[in-house]
Amino acid sequence: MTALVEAPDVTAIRGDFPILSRTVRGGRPLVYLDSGATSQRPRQVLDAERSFLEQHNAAVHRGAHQLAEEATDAYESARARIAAFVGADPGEVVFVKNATEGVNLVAYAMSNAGVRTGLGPESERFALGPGDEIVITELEHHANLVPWQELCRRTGATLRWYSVTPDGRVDLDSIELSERTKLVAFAHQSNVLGTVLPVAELVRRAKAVGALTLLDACQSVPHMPVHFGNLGVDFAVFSGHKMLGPSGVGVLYGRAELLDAMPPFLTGGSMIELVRLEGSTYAPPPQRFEAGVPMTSQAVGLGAAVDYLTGIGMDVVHAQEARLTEATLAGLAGIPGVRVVGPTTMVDRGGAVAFVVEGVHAHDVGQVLDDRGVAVRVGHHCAWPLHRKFGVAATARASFHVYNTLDEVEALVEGVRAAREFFGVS
Amino acid sequence: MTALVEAPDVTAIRGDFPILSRTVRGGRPLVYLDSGATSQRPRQVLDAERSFLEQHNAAVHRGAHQLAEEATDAYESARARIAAFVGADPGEVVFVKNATEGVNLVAYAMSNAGVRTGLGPESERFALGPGDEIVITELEHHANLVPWQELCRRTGATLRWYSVTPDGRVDLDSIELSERTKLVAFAHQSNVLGTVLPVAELVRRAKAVGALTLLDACQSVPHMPVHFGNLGVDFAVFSGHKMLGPSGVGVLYGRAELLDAMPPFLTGGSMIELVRLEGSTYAPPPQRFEAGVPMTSQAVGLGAAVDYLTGIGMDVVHAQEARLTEATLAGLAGIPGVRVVGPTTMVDRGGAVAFVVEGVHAHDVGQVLDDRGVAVRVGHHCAWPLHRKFGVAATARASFHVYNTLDEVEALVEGVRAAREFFGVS
Amino acid sequence: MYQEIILDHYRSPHGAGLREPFDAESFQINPTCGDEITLRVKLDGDTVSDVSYETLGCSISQASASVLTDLVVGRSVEESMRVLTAFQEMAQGRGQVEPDEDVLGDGVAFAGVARYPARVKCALLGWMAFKDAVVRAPAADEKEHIDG
Amino acid sequence: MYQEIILDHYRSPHGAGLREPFDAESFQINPTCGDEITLRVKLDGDTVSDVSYETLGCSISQASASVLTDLVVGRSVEESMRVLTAFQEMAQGRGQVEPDEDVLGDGVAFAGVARYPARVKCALLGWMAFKDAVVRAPAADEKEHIDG
Ligand SMILES: Cc1ncc(COP(=O)(O)O)c(C=O)c1O
Ligand SMILES: Cc1ncc(COP(=O)(O)O)c(C=O)c1O
Repeated sequence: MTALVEAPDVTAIRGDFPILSRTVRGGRPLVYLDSGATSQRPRQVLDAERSFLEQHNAAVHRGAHQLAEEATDAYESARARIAAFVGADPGEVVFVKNATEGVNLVAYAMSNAGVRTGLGPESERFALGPGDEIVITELEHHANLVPWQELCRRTGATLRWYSVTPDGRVDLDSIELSERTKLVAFAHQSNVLGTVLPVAELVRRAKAVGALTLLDACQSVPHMPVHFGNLGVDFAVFSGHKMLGPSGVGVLYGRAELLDAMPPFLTGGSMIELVRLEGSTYAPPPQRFEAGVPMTSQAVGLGAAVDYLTGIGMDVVHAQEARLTEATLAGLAGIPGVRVVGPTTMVDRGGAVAFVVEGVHAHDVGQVLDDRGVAVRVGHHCAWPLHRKFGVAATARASFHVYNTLDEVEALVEGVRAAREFFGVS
Repeated sequence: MTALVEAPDVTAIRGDFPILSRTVRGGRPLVYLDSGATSQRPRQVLDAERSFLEQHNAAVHRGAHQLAEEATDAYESARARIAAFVGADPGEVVFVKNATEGVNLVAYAMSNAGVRTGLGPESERFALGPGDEIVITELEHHANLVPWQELCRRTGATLRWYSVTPDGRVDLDSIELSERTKLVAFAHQSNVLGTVLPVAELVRRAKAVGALTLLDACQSVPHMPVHFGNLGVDFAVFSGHKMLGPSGVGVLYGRAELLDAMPPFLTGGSMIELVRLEGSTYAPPPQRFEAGVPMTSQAVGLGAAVDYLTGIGMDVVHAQEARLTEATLAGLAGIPGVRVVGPTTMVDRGGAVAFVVEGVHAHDVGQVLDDRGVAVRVGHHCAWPLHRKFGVAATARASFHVYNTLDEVEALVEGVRAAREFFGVS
Repeated sequence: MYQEIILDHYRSPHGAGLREPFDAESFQINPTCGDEITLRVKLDGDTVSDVSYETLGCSISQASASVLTDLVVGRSVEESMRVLTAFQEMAQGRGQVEPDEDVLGDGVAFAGVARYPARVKCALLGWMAFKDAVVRAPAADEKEHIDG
Repeated sequence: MYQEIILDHYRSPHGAGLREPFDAESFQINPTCGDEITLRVKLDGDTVSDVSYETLGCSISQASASVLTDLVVGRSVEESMRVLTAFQEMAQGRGQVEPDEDVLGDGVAFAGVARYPARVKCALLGWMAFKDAVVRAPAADEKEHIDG
């Protein structure tokens, strides 16, 4: 597959990212391999936000003066372009502060639906209680795990999970869904293992029992072409900061029909229809889920990020990351005592490579790399149960975006060798 | 009071705000009198965010590499400076996306406390149920009203409110608090009337019955010196975008002892201590309340805004706004058929001036002003019950920040005259 | 934006006030500004025989309701919906849609409103109430049934 | 950061392993990386007579626990707390605090860690466990009470 799509001009792309030309730790060029945690931003995104703020900034959906109109237009245009980027209608895109808020939004809307006072029958499908189940997988990021634990705590429902196989795949036979399964939530791509999950099959199984689905697309939307409509999921979340866009903005996608029926989460200004002290009614989606003055310039910045990614082409981004991942797997395979946690082939696999070095703790691997200018993440990467499953407290993880190069992969591999030497395990 | 504090160099200040030199509606200079909705940002804030993003951007509190350390330092340094700005300890400052989220955070933490499974006895003081009361005032912004309605819906508690007198003051005799009053939430300054509320007396009354207090400081922190510690409130909220800072960031202040005992709201990465699939434990505050990758560059930008405001001096800001408000009240008083909704003297009054023009709808006033380049807000300003109280559907509102001038006030007053002429009511 | 025609309708609105008899009533509110309209429709077979209304709103929403009565009273429901569509297209057209005076009559004066997005809702408030009321009105055969 | 002294302690940690008897045990975890330590304290009157521990962690946290045992075993509780304070001040000092070798012995090797904020928690993990365990240990008089 990597051969079919032409390679991007990475040198030109890197020129768009000011931070990539800085040095660290006494003059070493920065080798940024932590885009899975947060990506860097091109000038185009920084400029879009700045020119919005210097020319058009105002409170959106509130004012009747010219700036307010321009700001609202910029905000809604960003929504429309972001929606198109992920195969959604603009009305299906709710701006949230990060993916974590998106998951919490759905989890709280579901417990709110269980408080029936003042709600119509349309919200009933979101309600749950003792005996009902929420299903996740063992590889989830805490963001797609703890909110469901809390939902279960609030409602008395039970949390269950698909387990993970030793080669880092979801074991679809590990549990059976039932009529009591209300929602199945799962990552599109694991932020640790790199595994791409079988979305179609998970959706099919959920639909078969009438359960809703929520896709954690944090590690897919930034790295590959994604079309929520075609995937058939009910909800999906992703964050701006992982896709060359600003921090402080993310998206909850919800099928129009579901957002329409779902009770609100955060309440306050702009999400209401009619307010009396005795009670209030809610606006239609997406406004119903966007209380208060929103992250305006950040939505504009995310719109610019989507334009930038589209300009390169998401298939090109994906192919470039596949090249880097393949080289990383090959490079690490050549070092004795290095074990990759996750799939070691490119089948259904994206670009996060977590590994352990026998005899050297991940922190120490990370430190030696950092001293050489190579930035990776170490720890459990907010996927503690998964690490426990693999019997490790911490891994080192290299992750990529389209601006990374094969030379940087080489620097990583050299650094891992150096760490083994330094700690005398080679 | 206005005479005691020296006037700022407004010309120099305006030079810091690129947007203030633009023109609207066919070449008219922009007269921006809508800072109560959202303020504009000085170059210093834009530059701080940009240089953070071009030099230090990384996921905070997560990485061990140099960028991650620098980003974490910048984020925590912003927290410390913002805390000092409002008389709080850094650990008492929680970053949220806007003030609305801050109010919702407390409201949801309170209903979460009522679900006792898995919680310790320390969270009991936040729990409430049928028979308990939440008390607000009739002048609250929807952000400090609807979340409490929803909390009452979830818990069966009752919402009560202090009513507002015809001259726009809170009537402290309109209700009595009781032992069942769990929380009293009120604005520091009304975003419509400009009224400054008697915080000390409201706190005293709340404390006397053992109720918690929450201060909506959205319209005070940007405009006057505020010290939460001295005010003695338990919680407070404000938004970055109203105080020359970025959108997408706000603050929940909570007394250390309370944040320590309060159950979490949003859950996910970074707010946990220990995660197992079977259950998780939570980190100490403020991290407990900051799930997911935060609005990093926005916190940095808000830190720069606080530095900028401190450089001018909040007493200077306040005095300048008082001058503008006084001139606006005087100017409008000179036009027949114009009624100011709110106090007409400067006693306990800040800089939001809402008014109606007899025979001309607020929208039409706003439109005539907009055509002259004067941007004000029209509508109910997210305080619909207050407007109903005053028997109006909509008002026009002029609001200020330190960059506004007396000439701009003059343009407003002239514009209101023009609106009356245009609609033939003069 | 404030065409003379709009100001004329605003100063002397046509068909204002709430009248009996009516087949359906609709109450609409603009959540951003609190403006309200209560609008009643009387049908005579397939023909809109009366539209009456009470509004609490700005010049644009009042004038628009006034123009609405001129344009739909006496027309068939189907024709009035065609006018409504044309009016809505113009109002939401951001100044890009050339209005057809044959269809919209005085309504063309609202073309300028399309360039002020925040006011589009004002111009449409009455029309949305009309649409809603027509939907709520019992169909001719049901009505006979009720009347009888 | 990796001073030779640190690497020595890491390769041959002093006092490692969990031993009986003990007066109190503390389990500490670093939530950002999952590193763990279980640490036991045995007091003899007012004297720290043994510290034993098991760690799952990086070189810094292991070496720091090893240095800890050297520095506190045989000291009075009060003295050991003074050492702890000095160590903590150095570790959190961002490289600005000049460590006192008389107080900290091999501990001064950790001065370099202070310039890597993300690793400070690693260096302090054992010390936090020690502090916690000492707090949990029954006071001398209580202990007699329990023993008797
Ligand atoms: C008094 C008051 N409270 C709350 C808010 C809500 O702030 P935000 O929309 O930034 O959450 C505002 C401003 O909109 C306000 O003026
Ligand atoms: C798979 C996955 N899900 C969820 C998240 C949470 O995203 P955020 O912290 O932006 O809310 C992340 C990243 O941290 C992730 O990688």
